[in-house]
Amino acid sequence: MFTRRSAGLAVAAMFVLAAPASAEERAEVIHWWTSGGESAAVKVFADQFRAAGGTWVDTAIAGGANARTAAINRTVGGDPPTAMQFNTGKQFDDLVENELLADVDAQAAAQNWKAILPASFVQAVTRNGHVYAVPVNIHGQNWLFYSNDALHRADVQPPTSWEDLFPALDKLKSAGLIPLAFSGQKNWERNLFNNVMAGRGGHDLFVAFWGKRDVAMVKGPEFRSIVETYKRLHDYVDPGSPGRNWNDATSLVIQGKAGMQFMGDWAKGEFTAAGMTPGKEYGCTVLSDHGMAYVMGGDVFAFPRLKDTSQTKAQQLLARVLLEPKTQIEFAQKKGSIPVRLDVDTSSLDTCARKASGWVADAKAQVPANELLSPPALTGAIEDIISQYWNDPTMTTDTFITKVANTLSQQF
Amino acid sequence: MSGTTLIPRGRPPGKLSPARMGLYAFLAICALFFLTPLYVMLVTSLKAMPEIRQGYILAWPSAPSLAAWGKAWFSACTGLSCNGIRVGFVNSLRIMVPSVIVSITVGAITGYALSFWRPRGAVVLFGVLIAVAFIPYQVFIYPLVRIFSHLGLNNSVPGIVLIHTIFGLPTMTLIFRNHFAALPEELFKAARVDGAGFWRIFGAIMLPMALPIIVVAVILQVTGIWNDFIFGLVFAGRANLPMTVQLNNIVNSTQGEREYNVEMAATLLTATVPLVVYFVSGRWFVRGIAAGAVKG
Amino acid sequence: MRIGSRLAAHIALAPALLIALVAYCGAMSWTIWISFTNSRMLPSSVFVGLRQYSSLVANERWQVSVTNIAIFGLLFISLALMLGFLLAALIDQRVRGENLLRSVFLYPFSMSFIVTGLAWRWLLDPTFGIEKVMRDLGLAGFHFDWIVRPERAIYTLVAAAVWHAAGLVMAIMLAGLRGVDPELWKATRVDGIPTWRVYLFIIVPLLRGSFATAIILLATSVARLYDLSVAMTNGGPGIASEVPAKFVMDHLFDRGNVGLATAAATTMLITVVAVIAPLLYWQQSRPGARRTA
Amino acid sequence: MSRQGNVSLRGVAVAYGPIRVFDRLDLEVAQSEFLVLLGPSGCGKSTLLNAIAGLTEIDDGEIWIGDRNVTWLEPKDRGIAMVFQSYALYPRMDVRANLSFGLKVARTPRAEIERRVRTASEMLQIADLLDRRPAELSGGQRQRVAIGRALVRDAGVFLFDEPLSNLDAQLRSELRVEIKRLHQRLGATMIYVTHDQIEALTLADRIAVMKDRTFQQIGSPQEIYQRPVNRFVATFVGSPAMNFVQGHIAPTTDGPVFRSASLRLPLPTYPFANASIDERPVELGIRPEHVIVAPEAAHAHEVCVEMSEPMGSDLLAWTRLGDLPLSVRLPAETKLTPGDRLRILLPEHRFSLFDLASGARL
Repeated sequence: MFTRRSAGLAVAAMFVLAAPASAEERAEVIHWWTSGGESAAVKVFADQFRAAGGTWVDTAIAGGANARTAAINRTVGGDPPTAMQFNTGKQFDDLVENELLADVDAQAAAQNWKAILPASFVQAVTRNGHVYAVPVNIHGQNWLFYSNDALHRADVQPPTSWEDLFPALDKLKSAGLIPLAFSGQKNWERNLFNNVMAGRGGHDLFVAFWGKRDVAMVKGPEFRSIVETYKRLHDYVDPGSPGRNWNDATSLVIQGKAGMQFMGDWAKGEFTAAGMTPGKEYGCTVLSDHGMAYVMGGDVFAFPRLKDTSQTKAQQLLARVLLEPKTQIEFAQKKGSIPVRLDVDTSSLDTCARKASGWVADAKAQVPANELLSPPALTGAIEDIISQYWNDPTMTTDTFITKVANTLSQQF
Repeated sequence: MSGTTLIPRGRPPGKLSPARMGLYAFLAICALFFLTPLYVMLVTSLKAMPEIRQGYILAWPSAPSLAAWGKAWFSACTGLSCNGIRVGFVNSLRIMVPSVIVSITVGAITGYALSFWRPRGAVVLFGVLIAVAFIPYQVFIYPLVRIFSHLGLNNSVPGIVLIHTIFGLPTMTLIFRNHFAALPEELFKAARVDGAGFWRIFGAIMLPMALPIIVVAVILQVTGIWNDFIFGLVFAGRANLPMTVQLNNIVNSTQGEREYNVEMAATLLTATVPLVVYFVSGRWFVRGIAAGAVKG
Repeated sequence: MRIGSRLAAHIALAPALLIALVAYCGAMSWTIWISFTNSRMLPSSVFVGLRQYSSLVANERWQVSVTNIAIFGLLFISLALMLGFLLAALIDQRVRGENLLRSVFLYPFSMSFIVTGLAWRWLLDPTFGIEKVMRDLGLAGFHFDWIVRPERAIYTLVAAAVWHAAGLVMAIMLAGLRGVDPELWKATRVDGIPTWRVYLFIIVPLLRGSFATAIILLATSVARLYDLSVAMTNGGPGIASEVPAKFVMDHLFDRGNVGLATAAATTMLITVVAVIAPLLYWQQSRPGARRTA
Repeated sequence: MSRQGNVSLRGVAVAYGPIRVFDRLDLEVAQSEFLVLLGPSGCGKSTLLNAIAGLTEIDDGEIWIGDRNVTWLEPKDRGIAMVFQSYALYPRMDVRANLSFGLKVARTPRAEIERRVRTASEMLQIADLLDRRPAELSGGQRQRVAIGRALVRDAGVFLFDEPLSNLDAQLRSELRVEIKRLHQRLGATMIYVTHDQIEALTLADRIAVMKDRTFQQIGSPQEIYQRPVNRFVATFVGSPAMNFVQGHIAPTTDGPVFRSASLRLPLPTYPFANASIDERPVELGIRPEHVIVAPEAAHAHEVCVEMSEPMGSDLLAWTRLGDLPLSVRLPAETKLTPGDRLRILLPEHRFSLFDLASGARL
């Protein structure tokens, strides 16, 4: 028998999607993939789910915080969606603690996740021995994109290490270009800091910072040099950078007004929209001092605990479909990410993604992203300090380090 | 008491003295200041993306095109579906019309009861209403979600109408109370001697006198409710999502590529309804305020 | 019989009372209660006393937010009042195209800041906004980069907010001006008082009701200031243009720090009540504030 | 609807919160009587009227109209009609609707409404205004409509709350006569609040003078005018105001004598309220029109004219008696120039003596 709510959903599904109202495996999915490219990507999931006999009811809400808020509100309010998107990491910790999520242990066992997914990602969705979410993709967060044209004009070779970077930036500057395209919003300021920390400090230092909150490390010389490197980058951004959207910064690279940009692999979407191909008009690389340190984040779907068994079935079906090889590769192509499954054929992806898929398979080349290591509250508090440091020319490195150390030792 | 005449002050229009030329010049500069953002939005919506990337925000488009408008209305992706922002248009109307009516009705009655009848505790109630007017309402969302789901009001048009009533109440009560408080109390006494009771006085005497202020209330509420995004998202339910949710999906994507021309077109399209209400009722708006909203 | 009318008044107030009790007071007490717990993304019931408040007070971003809202509130309210009143007074001089001008000044109020904020950011952006336009016009030394300067960014928010609200003030003032007794104008003209003095010393005091309504409306939007800060500067550069409502929102939703967010919200609530309660009390205790049967 | 009209206030008390407005007021108004509540603004007269109307809640005591205790009745059930200072016409209704609103509320049959509206509008000469809105009427017309609205109620008691204060002088006297005529014609009880002593004196059967929320004196206009019970009533009623001289009263063998710096007036026949007269500071009052000009009289006082004001019907001379200012009312045709001297008599039976400390009449 239908509850009134599910009847309502069925009506909604008919109106919105004109899809057959199969009560059996209908899944309402809340996610924040709303732009054209993202939309094409999520369509892969929907199509595959439909092909497997389910009905995908799409609830797209732009802005991660908006979508998560809506999903959590509904879950707590007793009207959960079938599945909801999170960033891989600690965003759903509280839901697990409050026993609001269903585990997907069976699925993980059936598909043998330990063998096919990066270990850090399996760990990122596991709480107390149970698996609570399905990772669907990997986004590299510390790419350096550069305009071949701009570099050529400034007579610069693409940098391959942090040592190379500064001379290259100087040359770009003297050529009258914006050396580093930057979007001065808090999260990108933090992301740039993470890029420096991963690139110069490597995996252990990165984890010591965000994961272990190692105050002693923060007060040490290595961290100080990272902080100084970060601040040094400020000399190479243009005065218009504060407040700029990331895609406007990318746009500067696309037009050849700026030389390079540190950004996650989603920036490829902007290049693609402008008709550019990686390896041709623009290049991509990851700078790292200690072997490869590829910062990996991504997206997962979590499944609220439900009373309705037909919905539980839909959840199981969806969980399976999301990780199927065909789904994985098609989704990654559209999204600009890389498949979370290590055993799929990545030859159809672009050059940047192909580069990355090698690192993804190599545990030593990886750094878990910020979100995997620290709860949002801590991330946010640190982000405020980073942003202040970046923007306030009077704030000394000592002050910064003291503030960071204090915040890390607080309770979150 | 009624029939506020709206006669402009000052000298009749004559020949242009230097002072008047200065006046017109100043007004023109102000108008320019007010119109610039609209102009930027308009020309951006008529440009293609490569031209926008050039960064000449004030330049007239080299090849003006309504493509972005078409895309915004018909085919922009807002998630899995790519049907533009028109999807939520009807929903927005379905939410707005009853919300405007109910919130204004409750606000008018509350303002009336508080101004003339002053039952015990009225000050406290009014104080709470004013305090709420100053608090960011997002703060209330979480507990209200819990309350609403207990009451089974989640995800329904009545639910979202109630939400708009709840959050419109402070402002609506305030303007109606101020309006009624500015009316002579003797009018109310006369009606009581004539034997009219609470509802009769409201319906036969006060409400007809409040017509202009009702227009003001309608304008304020239409704008507020039409532009609301967060309440619609959280309380309306996915079958009733308003247009602004689609707009937000086009505008607010975190990692997706952005099409500013489509965003601007979508914004202008979304703003059409309140804009039309403004331009049509601008005269009434001023008159409505003149009739007493400002007194008290 | 008398009970009848009083009953009707109470019945009429029942919806408002219910809303106030359940929605407002309920939600507010919940908020206050949660601010004493260690709630993160979801509310918890672990009581931690004033811990959230002590970390709030120590929080630099909160301090900046409070300073900012004070600066913003003061400047925004006074500038919006001044510009709105000036526009109203000028429009009132029998200008041609009054209807059009009025609509032009009023239209910003109908638009949400989600995207108008972006248009503003572009205009103020030193690389392709007004600064660039002026330089392209030959003013090579023209400098206008307030939006990217931490100590100036808050003023650009004021500018955009004034743009948004001045039209509303204008409408309120215009209505007030047209309620002024025509005899008064004749009198001042006979007395030969300069127009600006008439406006400043006679009209402004006459319109104190209009000013009060405008100030209340503007003040509520100051306390709730959120969208504008998000759309224009996102609180930046750094934390230079952060505001309290944004602090609450970010910690409530994005950062999953409900405890700290509710502590901030409670602090805002207490501030508002502390300002309003004496005002209401004063208004109520004035002679003439009568209770009718 | 009851047409009984005697009104009785019994120990009425009104309080706003902790502030006592009235404490135990008693008042009896007889059937068909015209009672004026007279006093300066803020003396509580309007509040009292509102209490009678049922528009203000009373905290203690009882109000009776006719043989009914109306203390807890709604205004409409008290058998009263009321006219307000600001007219309080319903702005969105035309005159006809204004007049008939109360009757409609009371579900009076249509024909009866029609009849009463016609009668009232003819009586007040507003029949040709029935289709106009209040905004289209002059002040005088508005007040006529307001009175008409009270008329149609066919009430036993009419309450007027300063109905003429917003009108200019000419309209005021015109309507004053109109109200008086209505009273005679209808025979209804009327309670009329004003701060204008002329209205009070011309209209009232009885005047209740109020100050500081208490009755100072209740009596016929004659009594109020001739024998004010205290200095306040004496000053408030009468225009131009009564003359006052400060001095002492002392019992002598020839009877009581009033003495001031420049005056010595024996008071052999003054009707003292209290038989035993002891020496005390007093004020002696005499109205300008009670001063007698007597050029031939033996014991006359001589006064010096400082200024004269022709009032049309008579002439007011501002004079000095020694160093005391004294106004004297004279026939209009009297010719006076400043500096003229007049011989006057101060008739003892016109005196009012007030205790200097308490202001009470002796």
